Amino acid sequence: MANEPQIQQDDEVMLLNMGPQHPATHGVLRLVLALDGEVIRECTPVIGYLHSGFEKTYESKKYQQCVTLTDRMDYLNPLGNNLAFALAVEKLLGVEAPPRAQVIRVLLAELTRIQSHLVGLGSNGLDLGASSPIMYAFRDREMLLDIFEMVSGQRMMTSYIRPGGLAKDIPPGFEEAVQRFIDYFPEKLDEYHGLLTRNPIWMDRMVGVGKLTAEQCLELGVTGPMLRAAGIPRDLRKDMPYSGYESYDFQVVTRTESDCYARYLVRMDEMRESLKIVQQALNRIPDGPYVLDDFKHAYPPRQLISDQMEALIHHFKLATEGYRVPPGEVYSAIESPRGELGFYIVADGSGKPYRVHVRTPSFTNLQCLPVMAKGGFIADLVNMIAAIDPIMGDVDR
Amino acid sequence: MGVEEKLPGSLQVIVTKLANWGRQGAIYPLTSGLACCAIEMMSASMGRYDIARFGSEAFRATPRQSDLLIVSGRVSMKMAPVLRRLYDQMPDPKWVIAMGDCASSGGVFNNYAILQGVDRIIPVDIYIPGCPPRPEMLLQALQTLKMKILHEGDIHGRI
Amino acid sequence: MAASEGLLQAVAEAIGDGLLATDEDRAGAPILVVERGSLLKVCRLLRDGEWGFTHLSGVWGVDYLAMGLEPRFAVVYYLYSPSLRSRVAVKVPLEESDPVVPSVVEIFPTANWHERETFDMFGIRFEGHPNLARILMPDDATIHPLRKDVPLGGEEVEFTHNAERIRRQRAAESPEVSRN
Amino acid sequence: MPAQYLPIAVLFWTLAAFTLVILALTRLLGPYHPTPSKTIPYESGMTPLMPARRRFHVRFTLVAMLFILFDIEIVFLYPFAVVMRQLKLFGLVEVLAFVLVLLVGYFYLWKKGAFDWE
Repeated sequence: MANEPQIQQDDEVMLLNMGPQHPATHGVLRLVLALDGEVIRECTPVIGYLHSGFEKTYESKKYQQCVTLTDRMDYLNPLGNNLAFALAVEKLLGVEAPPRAQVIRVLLAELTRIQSHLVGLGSNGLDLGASSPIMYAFRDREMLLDIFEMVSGQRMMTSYIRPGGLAKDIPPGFEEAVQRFIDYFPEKLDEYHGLLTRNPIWMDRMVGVGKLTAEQCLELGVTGPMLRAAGIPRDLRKDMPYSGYESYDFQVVTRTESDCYARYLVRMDEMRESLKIVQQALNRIPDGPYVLDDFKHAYPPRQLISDQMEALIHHFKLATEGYRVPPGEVYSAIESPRGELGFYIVADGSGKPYRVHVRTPSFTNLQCLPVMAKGGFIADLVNMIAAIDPIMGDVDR
Repeated sequence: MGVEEKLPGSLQVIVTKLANWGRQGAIYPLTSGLACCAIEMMSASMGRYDIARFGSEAFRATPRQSDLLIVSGRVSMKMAPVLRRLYDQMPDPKWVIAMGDCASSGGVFNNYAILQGVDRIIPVDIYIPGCPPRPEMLLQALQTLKMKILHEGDIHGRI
Repeated sequence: MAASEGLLQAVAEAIGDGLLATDEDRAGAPILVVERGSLLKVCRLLRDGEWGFTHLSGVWGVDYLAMGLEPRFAVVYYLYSPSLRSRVAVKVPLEESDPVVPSVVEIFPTANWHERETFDMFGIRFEGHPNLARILMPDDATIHPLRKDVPLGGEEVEFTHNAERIRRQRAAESPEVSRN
Repeated sequence: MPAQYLPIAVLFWTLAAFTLVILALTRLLGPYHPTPSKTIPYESGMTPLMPARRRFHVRFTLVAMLFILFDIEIVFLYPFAVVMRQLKLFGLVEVLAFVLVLLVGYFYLWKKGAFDWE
């Protein structure tokens, strides 16, 4: 098979599958390892075990139906995926979401980033045998899932951010719930620091493991926390701001050692920065419409349909054939918890996208695993995978 | 399956009931998270929903030690033979829960890449709707499975 | 984008008639439609030139069959310049008869898996790629799914009116699933 | 004389009986349907690329032997520790001689390079 590492078959090397079903591969990733005792000579990732034909399915769905598909790609960053798709379609339509929607989008995208890092941190600890961090991480994550459920009715697959604005307005009690989380979370972060950061076993297993030089990261097109851990302050929220990010003040967290420990610390500090953004966003949620109210892109509210003929026509058009997007193509990317998440959409003027390609961060970041793993031990391979934090739905699309 | 086959007449019914009662006490699931439902499966085994109350918190890494295969996520065509092999490598008695729409029927993905329902390749005991199903639904599925095991008849179907 | 005027002239000088057309995508990034012979030269120019397009976001293909555009396939390269904070796209139109394009793995090593995925999805071959094999589809797959002439696949959905027929068909085709 | 060793015999026989009974029970009562696909070795869901029975580097056996050697040494120290008070100076000298002998072996191994892994 083309995927087996091409090495000469001397008796010293053993080929082993760290296969699709493995507790430490964060999903259905398969690694074909050429082992010399415990040292990894060659590590070849084989992916595709969760290939779900997203890009082909997009082509047969209307624009508003595609939103529900975007949730299922990077299932730890549903709102981020919705936001990336919504921004791309809005650029095609040449419209902007109303200010209220933009602020709420930033707020929810940052909460999703915290939630995604919590799962990444928890499973990183679980991979290395520390089974308590994941318990604490999921306890805090449940509070975030309650907020998402309050906003959209669904814990994970929210489909809440749609082209043109939001699905519904935020319910009463949303601000208090977010404020409660903002006051509650920083001390929990310190709890994680106390639990893990200075823990001798944790440092022995993480410091100096999976080193990548900055040039290797740039060459392999790595983006996100892994690149920032190599000392390169590249963050799309700062470089190419979208949805109003330029008006929030937050730091781009970087380290220089570029090993697993640095990536862990970057993710921990990023959660603190996200919390600052959430606080600023919460303080400035403006009033006004939560969606473009020309009803060409979003369903008009229920009560308007009964008494306004025009709203009824819009509703009927949207329900049957969806809104038409003028022909053209666009590539717009956001900063997902794993890196640059970009949607490339070609529109042919009909109600369905002609071609949607998603540039996902995990797919590209996973390419540096063979470079990192060569010469290391199997035990270190486990926490290199956790440091890349790949989501297989993101990789295999 | 096992001791029940070897015993004569009415004694077999009693022993089967006893065996069923023993088997449903602690069902060890296999750690095989496929996609989004796996994250909800993890939430179900964490503090808030706590699958440990039903004896299933020990997610075994290998099929050799697990009794229950929770198919949590969409099964792609590339993953189908692997899943069948995992199911075969589990010792008897074994059960399967198809968690979520994608495992039960292909769900949102009616296309070339996804197996339209995992019951095409392995016999499924419990189907859970939802995308992803809430952790409580997974716990209720576990309860239903326990009821099913309790009333599982011996090979002569006398329960 | 301020950079685009200087950029277009420089590229036009560098490859002359290799630059077939220029366009712009809805986010304002210029699109250079380039003939495949001068692709590598353009990529090197963009990367090492004064604009510093050092980050290749990705490589993917587009099949224009249903849109009726003449050169059926196109391979799209999106480059990003951290210093200018702007993007540029390079598009290489390919005939259906020989969808082959030189591989840019030497210039941008990140393109390795992207090109394998484009080959897997479209059947576009990349000359000089170290290990051009399928990456997402099963290895014994024969179709290139993202081509417009390949159907979406999947099955007819069962409703009350056709459930009976479909179940009979399926029972006939696939045997009962054995427990062991 | 044999009465003194009775407890050891009882211990040995109960252990042997206990294991044999367990093995017999599982063999008799447990369901046993070895289908071909069930008996192939488990390798994360894939068919194994290479048979697991392979020749390994000698250093693995070396480490195992050295471990057993020094582990038995520690086991002998346990009974000594129990009666250390009664044995007074004589016991101490005795055990030091014992440890010294093993220490010589330890340094010999160290110099021969048995401990460095590459």
